[in-house]
Amino acid sequence: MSATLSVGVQAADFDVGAELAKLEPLGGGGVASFTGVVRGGNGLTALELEHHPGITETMIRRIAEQAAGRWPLLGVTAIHRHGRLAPGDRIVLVAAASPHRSAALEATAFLIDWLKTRAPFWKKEYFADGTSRWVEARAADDEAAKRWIEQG
Amino acid sequence: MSATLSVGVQAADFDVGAELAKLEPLGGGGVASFTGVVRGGNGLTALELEHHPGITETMIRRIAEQAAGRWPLLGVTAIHRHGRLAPGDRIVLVAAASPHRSAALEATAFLIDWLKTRAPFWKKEYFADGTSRWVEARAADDEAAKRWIEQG
Amino acid sequence: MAIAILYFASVREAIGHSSETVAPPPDVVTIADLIGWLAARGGGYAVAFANPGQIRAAIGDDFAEPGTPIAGAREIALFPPVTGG
Amino acid sequence: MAIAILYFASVREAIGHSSETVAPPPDVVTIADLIGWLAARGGGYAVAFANPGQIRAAIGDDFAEPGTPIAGAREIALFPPVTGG
Repeated sequence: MSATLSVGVQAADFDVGAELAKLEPLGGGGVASFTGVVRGGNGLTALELEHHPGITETMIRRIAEQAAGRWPLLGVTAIHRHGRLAPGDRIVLVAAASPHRSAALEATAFLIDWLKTRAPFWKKEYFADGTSRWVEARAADDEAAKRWIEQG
Repeated sequence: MSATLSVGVQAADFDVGAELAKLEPLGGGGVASFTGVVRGGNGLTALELEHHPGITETMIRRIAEQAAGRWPLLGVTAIHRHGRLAPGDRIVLVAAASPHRSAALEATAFLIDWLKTRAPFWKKEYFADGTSRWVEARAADDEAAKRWIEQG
Repeated sequence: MAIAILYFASVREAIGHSSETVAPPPDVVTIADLIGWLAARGGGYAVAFANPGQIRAAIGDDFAEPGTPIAGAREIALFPPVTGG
Repeated sequence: MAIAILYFASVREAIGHSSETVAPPPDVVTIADLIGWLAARGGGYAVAFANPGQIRAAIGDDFAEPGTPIAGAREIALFPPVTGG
């Protein structure tokens, strides 16, 4: 099965409905998606995402290709924003079209686990009290991504 | 965690982007979704879905409540169309918002498995050669839905 | 006792209409009795209910078993097994 | 040998700029050598590379190990471990 890949790392917001509408006509019968939104709390006022222009998109494309090789997918979309985002802003969209609903959902879970834990981004959190800090890699999230590798 | 439920059985199409946008601001950080599209092939020209006005929506609401009790969800949307649909038409949308991406994705998988196999609909297929037939319950799909009950 | 009966899918098609009001005699106590009584009308009814084990029922908005009493029911639905969406 | 060096995140902040062109001497053979050579400049560089084990690198678009030779590299990126999106 040959999958249409659509990968992007961009500052601008994305249109979830428009992105999913591109996957719906691929003939699969089902499109799964996951949209990430910047979470507030603890006085967070902004999140800044830094990326490596060459590496980040290349790596995301490589993982999307991996998903398309592992599951019978007709299309994969992965869009991640960079730059300064506020709580409530959309930050990431992953979607997969497949004739099998479990394949579409599992590929979406695989991709979002990888994007949230392994994708080449650096995140800085800004707080209402004027402080800021670089987020460190989280071991628990690493585990979630590792599950998929061990199954591979 | 109290979840906002949105359930509908309708003839009209739905706006996936607009429906997901209602779940994004609930503070969960993540929204998973599954959109079903009528699949063509074998000369299928139309699919007609019949439902019981009282029972179908009541049952879908009950399963959405069950999902909200089983996973930490902030919102659940389940919209199913009835009437005559053509290949390529959207037929069902399930979505869940949660602070945990695995909860959102698992609840979406649970709901779509149930909707595709157990929801009170009757489907008739119309073919290009003028024939038509009522679809029979499928054992394989029953198994997918049963998994969730056994885990419960 | 007047009861509204709703028919769905292949049952509706065999019978030729989607609803009617019936007044079954007192010896029609359960859903299974009702199906048997309707089948005895012959024609489309006999076709629709040729295999009573394949007929499902609901009283109001709740699914009912063959042995469920119909006393007090105002609306009963009869249909083949649901097939999912 | 002129190499473009890109700095990201906390490394960039400590050094004070996001890129520069350097010409390391011939005894700077590997990524680890490069990091040591930059750290020896002191100031923000010493801060950025105080813990070399926590520095990751890429040559062009590919991740590189501390022992990877830098010969022929035109662009090298130095950064802390990535944290996901």
